[in-house]
Amino acid sequence: MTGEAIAFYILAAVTLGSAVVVVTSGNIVHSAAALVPGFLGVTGLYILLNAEFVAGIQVLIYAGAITVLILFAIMLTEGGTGLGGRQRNEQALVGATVAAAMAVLLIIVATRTGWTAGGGTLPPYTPGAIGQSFLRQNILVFEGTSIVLLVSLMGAIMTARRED
Amino acid sequence: MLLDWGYVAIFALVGAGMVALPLLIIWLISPRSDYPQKFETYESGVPTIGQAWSQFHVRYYLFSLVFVVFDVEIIYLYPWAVVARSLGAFAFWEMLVFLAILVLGLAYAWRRGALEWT
Amino acid sequence: MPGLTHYLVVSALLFSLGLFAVVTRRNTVAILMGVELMLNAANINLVAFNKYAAPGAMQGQIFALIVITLAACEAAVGLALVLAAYRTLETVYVDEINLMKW
Amino acid sequence: MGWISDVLRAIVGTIIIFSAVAFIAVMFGVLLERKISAWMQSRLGPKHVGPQGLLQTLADTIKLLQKENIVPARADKVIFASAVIVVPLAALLDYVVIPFGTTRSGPLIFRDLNIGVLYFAATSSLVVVGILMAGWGSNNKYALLGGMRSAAQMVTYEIPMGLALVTVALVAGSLSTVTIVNGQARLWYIVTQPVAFLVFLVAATAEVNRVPFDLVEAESELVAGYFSEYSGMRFALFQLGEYGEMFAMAAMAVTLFLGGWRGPVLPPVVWFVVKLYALIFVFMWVRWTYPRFRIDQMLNFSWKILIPVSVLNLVVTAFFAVVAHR
Repeated sequence: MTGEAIAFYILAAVTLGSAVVVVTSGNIVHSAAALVPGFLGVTGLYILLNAEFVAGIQVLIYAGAITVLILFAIMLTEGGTGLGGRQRNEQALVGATVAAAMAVLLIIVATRTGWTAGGGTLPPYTPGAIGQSFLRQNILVFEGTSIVLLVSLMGAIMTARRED
Repeated sequence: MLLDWGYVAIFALVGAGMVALPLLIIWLISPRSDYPQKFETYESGVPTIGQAWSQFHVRYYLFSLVFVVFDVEIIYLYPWAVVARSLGAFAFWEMLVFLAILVLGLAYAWRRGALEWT
Repeated sequence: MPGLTHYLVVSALLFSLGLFAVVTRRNTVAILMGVELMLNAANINLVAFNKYAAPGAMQGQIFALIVITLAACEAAVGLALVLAAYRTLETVYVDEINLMKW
Repeated sequence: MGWISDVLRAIVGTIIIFSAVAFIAVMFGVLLERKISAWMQSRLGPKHVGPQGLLQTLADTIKLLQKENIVPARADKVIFASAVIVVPLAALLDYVVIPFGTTRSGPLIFRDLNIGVLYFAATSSLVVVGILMAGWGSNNKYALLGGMRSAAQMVTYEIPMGLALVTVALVAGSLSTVTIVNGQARLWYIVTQPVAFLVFLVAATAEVNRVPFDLVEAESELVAGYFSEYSGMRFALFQLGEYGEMFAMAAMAVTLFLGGWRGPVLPPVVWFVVKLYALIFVFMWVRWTYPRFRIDQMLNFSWKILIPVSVLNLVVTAFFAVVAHR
């Protein structure tokens, strides 16, 4: 077993373990806190896939920003006041079945398909290469993102503000 | 590159161990004496009323919302900053459009009072 | 050496866990957390395919960045909706937000 | 077996950096703070433990080690206990990308990452989560209020800090900290980027919750903010996190704007330490000079002054670096 394989299994275990806590915990704040190791595990997987820039962004946005946003939203709605409440609806059994079926289906597809392996050597995925790709080939996506950001900012402010 | 991050991973693991070490030490050597007042929530000596976990004002959310949008904006600036000089004027104008749209967003948030602590 | 399939299996499991949260959770914020897990699973796929199927291109990583952006927007707007719903209906539980059923 | 030597080097490097930060930076920093505050207020400060009170913080730490470990009965035990690891660890992770000096065999840095500056921004953003966990886990009204304010303040000032980092990355054309320091061989970036430097310094002050941005742990209203409930060694670990973060911010400012280890005559590491402590002195000087901001003033200052100014600064810099350069 190589170091990469060991790292992969540890990171996969961390990611999936925290995801299980996120999904099953009866305490919503515990769920939100468990998101952080989950996101960090995914970050590790990105690094194993040589995508270090994406990994940095994952920590900055997911672990640093979205988690804070979610925690704020929890504090703003119920805080810990609703901790005693029932967290799961009556569909738990059906939901578990559906999710398990989905997992089985996806795993079958993933393992049975003969994925074509790309040829060539792996280029270094530096921030510079990402920037080149963004500004040369994906310029429309790049500008489109800013519009999406603007629209969601406006929409979210309008929705969250008190009408008074 | 993986070697770099292997180092970082060891840094994080050993670091977590070193941060946890003093906690282990106090668990071993600290004195223990139980009386209920000691485990009361500290509220300047007055008996605690109710839970601390309560609802907060929506203004916290408004700020974190604008923050998330701008934080996402900045992740696009990093790769741009690295290559801007080699790409020349074109990259500059592209980024100007990008920034202008986001400044519009800031202006909107300002105008709508999302940046007021009321 | 972990190959493409390993990453796909991890991502499939993560996606299913997210799906389970979305289907069974009552709290809207928890549902949004499930959605975030699903988006993360999709991102693992994108980056893994980038490395193993088309190493020369950057498209997978670019797309992962876009997905992260959209996830942030989705969280911002979604949680704003949760707050708005909480303000008018005083609940965050999806099965109690049922005014439209009438 | 090449990997064993790599692992050993990593472990030894980690232990050296952690000990250096804990003992030299943080313990000495706390003492320095007390001495400087005393000097500014015409007092003597700690004087009895060791020569000129030099061992005061060490004695305090030993005292804290013997204190009882109190977890409030109403606290959320898991979150309460994990926050105390998250905050100092996230602060100390910053040190991975800081080049302390240079030797014949290359720069003295734990690891020169390709995405160095981004890594710094990412790890310091993790502190916020730890603080929110500490505030919520304590189940204390002061702690939760302090934690919420802290989080609001830190996320707000992450934006101008990120913009300042981007500006430097643009000038240097790289995110690697070593390349950035090498780019300052002729001219320190503080000369060409004074605005970005000021923005970074102000944002750093806010990120570490120091005066004038200490409304999140204002003694007179919130006891100690998010770590009100933490006592004994856990309190010391939060102090380690705060001071560690402050030194990391100062070290990053030295790296980005003050030429890092560069300087004539003296050895590089000495130059680095001199510049670092000069900036630390500025932080302390500010602390004992300015009154505290109100929360609306603090937020307005970032959103309505710092962010527009740093966006403008970025555009002007980009114009001169990219367009006018040709």
